Amino acid sequence: MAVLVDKDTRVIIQGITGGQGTFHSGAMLEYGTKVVAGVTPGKAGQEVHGVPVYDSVKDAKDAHDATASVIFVPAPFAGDAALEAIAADLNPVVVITEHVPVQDEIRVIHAAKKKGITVIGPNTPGIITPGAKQKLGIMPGHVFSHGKVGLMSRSGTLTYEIAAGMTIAGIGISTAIGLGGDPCVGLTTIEAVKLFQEDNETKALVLVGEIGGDAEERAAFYIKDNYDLPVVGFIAGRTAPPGKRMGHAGAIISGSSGTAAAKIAAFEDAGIAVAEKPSDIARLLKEVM
Amino acid sequence: MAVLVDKDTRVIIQGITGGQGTFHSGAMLEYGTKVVAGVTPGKAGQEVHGVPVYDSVKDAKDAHDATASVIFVPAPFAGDAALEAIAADLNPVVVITEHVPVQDEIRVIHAAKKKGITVIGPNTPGIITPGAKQKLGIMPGHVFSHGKVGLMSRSGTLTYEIAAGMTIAGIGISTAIGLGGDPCVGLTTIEAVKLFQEDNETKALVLVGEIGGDAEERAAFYIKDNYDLPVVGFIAGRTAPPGKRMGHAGAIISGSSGTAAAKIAAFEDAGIAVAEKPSDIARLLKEVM
Amino acid sequence: MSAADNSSDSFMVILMKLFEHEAKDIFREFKMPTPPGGVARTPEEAKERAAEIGKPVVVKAQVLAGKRGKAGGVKFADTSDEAAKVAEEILKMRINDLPVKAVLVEEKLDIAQEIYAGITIDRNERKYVVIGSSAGGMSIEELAETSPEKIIKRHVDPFLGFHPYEARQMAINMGFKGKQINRLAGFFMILWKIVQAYDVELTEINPLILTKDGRFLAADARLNIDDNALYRHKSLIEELKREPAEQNERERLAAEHDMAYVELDGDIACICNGAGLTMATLDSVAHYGGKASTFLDLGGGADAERVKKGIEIALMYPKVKAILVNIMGGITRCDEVAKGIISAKEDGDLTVPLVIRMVGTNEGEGQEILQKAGIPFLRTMEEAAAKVVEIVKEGA
Amino acid sequence: MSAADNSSDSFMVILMKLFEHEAKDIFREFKMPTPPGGVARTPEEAKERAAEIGKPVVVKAQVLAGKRGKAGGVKFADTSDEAAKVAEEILKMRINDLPVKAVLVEEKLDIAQEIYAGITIDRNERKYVVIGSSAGGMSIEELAETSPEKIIKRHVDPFLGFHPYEARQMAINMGFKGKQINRLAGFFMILWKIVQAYDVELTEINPLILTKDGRFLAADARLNIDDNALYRHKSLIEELKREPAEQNERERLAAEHDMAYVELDGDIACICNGAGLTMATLDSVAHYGGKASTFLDLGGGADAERVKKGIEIALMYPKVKAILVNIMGGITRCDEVAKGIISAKEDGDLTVPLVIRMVGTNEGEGQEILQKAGIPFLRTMEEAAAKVVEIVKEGA
Repeated sequence: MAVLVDKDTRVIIQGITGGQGTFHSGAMLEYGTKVVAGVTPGKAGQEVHGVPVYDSVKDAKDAHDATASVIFVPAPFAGDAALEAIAADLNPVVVITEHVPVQDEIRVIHAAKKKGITVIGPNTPGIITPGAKQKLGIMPGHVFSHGKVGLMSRSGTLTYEIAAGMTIAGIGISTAIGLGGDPCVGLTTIEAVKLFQEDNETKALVLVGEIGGDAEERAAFYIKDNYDLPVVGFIAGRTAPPGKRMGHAGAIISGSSGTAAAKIAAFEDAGIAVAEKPSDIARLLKEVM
Repeated sequence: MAVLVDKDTRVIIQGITGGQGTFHSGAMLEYGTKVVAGVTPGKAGQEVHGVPVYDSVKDAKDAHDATASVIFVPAPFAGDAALEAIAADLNPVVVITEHVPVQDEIRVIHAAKKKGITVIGPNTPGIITPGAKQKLGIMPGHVFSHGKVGLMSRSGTLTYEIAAGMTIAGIGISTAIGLGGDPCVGLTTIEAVKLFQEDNETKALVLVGEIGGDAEERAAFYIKDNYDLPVVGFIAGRTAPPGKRMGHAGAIISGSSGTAAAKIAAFEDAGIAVAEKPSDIARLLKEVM
Repeated sequence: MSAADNSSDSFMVILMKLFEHEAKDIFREFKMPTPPGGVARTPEEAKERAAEIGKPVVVKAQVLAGKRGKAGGVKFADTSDEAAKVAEEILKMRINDLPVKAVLVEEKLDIAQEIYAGITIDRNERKYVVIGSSAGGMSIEELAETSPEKIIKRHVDPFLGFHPYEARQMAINMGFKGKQINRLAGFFMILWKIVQAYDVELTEINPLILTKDGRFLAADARLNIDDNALYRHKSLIEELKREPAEQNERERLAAEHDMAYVELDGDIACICNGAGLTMATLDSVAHYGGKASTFLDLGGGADAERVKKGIEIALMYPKVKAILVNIMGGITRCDEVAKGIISAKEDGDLTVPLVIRMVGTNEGEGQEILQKAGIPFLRTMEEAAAKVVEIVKEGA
Repeated sequence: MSAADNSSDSFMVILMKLFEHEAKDIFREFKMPTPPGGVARTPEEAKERAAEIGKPVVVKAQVLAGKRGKAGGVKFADTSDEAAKVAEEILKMRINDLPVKAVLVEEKLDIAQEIYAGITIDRNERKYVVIGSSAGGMSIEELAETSPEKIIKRHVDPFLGFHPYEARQMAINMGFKGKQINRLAGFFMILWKIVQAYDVELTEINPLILTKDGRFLAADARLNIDDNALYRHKSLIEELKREPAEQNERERLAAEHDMAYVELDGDIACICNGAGLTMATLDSVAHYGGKASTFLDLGGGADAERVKKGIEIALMYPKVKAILVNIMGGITRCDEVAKGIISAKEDGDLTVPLVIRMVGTNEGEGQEILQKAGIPFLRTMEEAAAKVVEIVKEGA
């Protein structure tokens, strides 16, 4: 078992013939991901790393019984690509693309919700289930090892940093999900917690948050009353000043909301072990598990 | 029993302070309709024929436990008024207003469908259940008598003509529904047939159609296989030329579609007794019932 | 019947169908590729247009009627002189009984394929439907009969709208490949944008031409705007400077008074209240062997003056030999109708026989007024229809 | 990280917040009532504007910062001479460290009530939310603290949109009556139209003034456009002729290279890949007693040249006393990072101490390159953070 992605996941890459799509479909195949088809309108008949390319998601899905999609198409077209994947009932739909207009994001997210489909991202490194050797995204697969900890995060490299630290400490991951760095994302922190809660294999959680919004506070509030297994939390941006976007569109303290202090307080109130530094996470996991 | 409107229906009039709204709310009250409130934004506190006026449907509904709405507001604002009634869960929503833009109609109809609400019209005389002394619309109530025949029609005065003929012949009506003269209307002919089918009191149907579209053909096709009680049909516009709008926006023969001949053929194929003239309807009803 | 919508009444005079060249102006605003060309109202202008293009041209009658090609309204010309000549011929024509007041002169395209692309409303689904076919050139109705399998349809979700991926899938299903997919999809997307922006009821590109050198171009253009939504597009209407040229005086007057008015081939004018009742009255006249000249729906709640005006308009049509007034009083009051009739009679306007049938609201008062004036009336519409047919036959 | 979006990159330099007067121009395009007035860039112009108005005026600093009133950026004037005088004062000010380059001169309103109206995005619901309050004038955050019961919110259905009846219900719930309901609702509807038309992230009218003679007017205006959607609004951007005036040279350069760059008060520049990692690195520096001067996220897959450029930009900030490069190689390759560092060093640009931590993709090759060049590196970010803090403290 794992969350959203397992050994049966069959992946379409939308935008496979672009630079990013070509590079990362190669990396996914190398890692073990079942990439069954690619989509670039007008390029049907081509192949990328031996993967056949189709003109539409529907055509690709019909030919290869695909179940999920990873989207690399440029931002102005990413919303349409996601709607196409949703219309074809692919699930999850992982939107790697950054800089997607928020109006497009809103439309995609709610179109997916109507059909019960999970959208991951946009602006996400993706999702990886090491035990199934399946990654749907751009993360370096080798830093993630198989195990029983569910990892969710709003950032990319910080996730790799933490996953690498866990691997070195001998702690493995059931599934790691990059939730995305934008203010509006599909799968929210609290929804990710609920998914992990339903997974028998996941015995503990690592919740990596950052400044901006109150997704972490909401998740903590849920965990306090509903989640009994150990949780370790980390918040990036404790020293960030208000009013400045710290790289991610979503990482901004507006007025008094979105501060690291508020998030850490919510974690502590929910009984979540809070790591001061990324390297503390593995140690805390060993303590609480 | 009756269809959509019965003795428990409690009606709001949207646009009650306008000329049409004032006149017809009076006529409705006189007939016996339970008009419990009116709505005109900005005119809360006024009364029309003793009926209190509110600023919004929500306010009116909260105060009077209303269940249905009749809309008289001018066309540019009728779509918004209907959405307001739908948001407040009123059912049915009867849109008397003519000349509503079709994009607005589409939005209203599908917003209602999502919530399982019946929209009657636009451009309808309304709906009347003589046995409950409730009319939601502009028809002259006295020409409709209580009985066991369900009547549905796309036109107004032709319906009164037929109802008056039935009354003279001693045949009463369970509920009469004006479906509306626009190309796109909420309650369709086939849906109206299904409603009457579920009503124990209705023992026969009169289906008054006109040229344009194929709503009558579809209803006939349904009746052929699914409706066992007697049906009498009439089609107006048998001598209308193609390409001309005969008064109603929806009454137009485009190319070879929408002709009276096709509709009459479909009726005959479905075993529906077809009246040549409006005055034949009462006679045919007596024959088939 | 139904509520007054004064804000849109003033626009109702215009049945808002755009001419090809007007529709193409809008298409181009939305960056749709169309053939180079321009409008001409005289042979000289046509010559200029052709000279500007500098290539063989097509000269097309600008008229709101289908099948203009079959009627001779589309001609080719290799030189600008020739363009002037064919323009002159076309500008003299009447197509479908409509005068040709302008031609569109456009570059003649080197056609590889004719395609159909359009958007209209599906009355049953109550949704827009996008339609495409790789077999364009003929009407969509002909297409539906000859090659239904070549018609690709997609209904538009009323909340989600129509998206590029759907347009591309249509192009794929229409049999297009490679770069053609995105290019053709672009036409559907532009049509959809125009539909939303202008409350369009029907828009078509037929044919949409794929040229031998691989370009897609909208060679024809049809665009009908929802009359009920014209109040949202006042600036467009002003821009088009549309004279109600296609209306005769009677139609113009009726529209001005918000009466539904249609002229027919017969000799009996039917003046009624309500569209369905008017149609049924026409049918009854036919049933008794007569032929209607006029469909005139007074609408709901007509007062005396309105009834009088309706009679006046009906009488302006030279074909009319008798009038049948058939009123089923609901909101309309029979006394008002009676007063209107008497007023028309007193003005001496009533030059043909009049048959009246009038029941419903205030029927007693109305009948009394007529009786006092010595005007007969009947109780059923069948009696009235039979009577008016009889009178006309006697008069003949 | 993530896919290249070249079409929008060129616009990313602009953080698209509109000045009050720019926002009001858009408000007026959509027919929202605003007080009569105009922009002035000199005291003389302010005098002219005031003279045109011919009544007592308010002169307001045009600056993209909140609380400008408290900072003295809003002053009243009874005469045009007085307007020139206060404009001169305001035009000399800096508010929130931003220069005041223009003032807006507007008629002083006779205020009966200050109202709040705005639309923004609810991150949790992933929906727009329309917000109104009868207690405007203060910020919505202050309002939320002082009078939460006076804040009326309505989420916008992502498929149905926001409708007049919802705006009216908000006005009713805000306590307005009679004709005020429709009038106030009109402001919400205009805001919603602007939100859709311009991909707005946040728009506010605060205060929306109800005057003693019963008019509603947008007395202030805030409008922030979604940076990611600017490619859809090129004509607006051109029209605004926005100079990136609020950016210094370093910020401009970083934006030009699509690097996330934020200047802080400390002295240690943190150059990393990934926003989360960069934030965590800043936090680690603080944990060891240091203070960061620079947040610089190179993004994903930086090559040698990009790394070198990042170091160059960081060094332009005078406060920088040391640089910490912290790379977790995923798409980014450590050998490229190493080459970039060496290249920066060879150019002689590196005028401050440099601490490097670098792991992940091609980590062996990268470390070898550094070793050959005699540049030390560390394995963990905590070691690196501790080290760079130590170096700065030693240097002090």
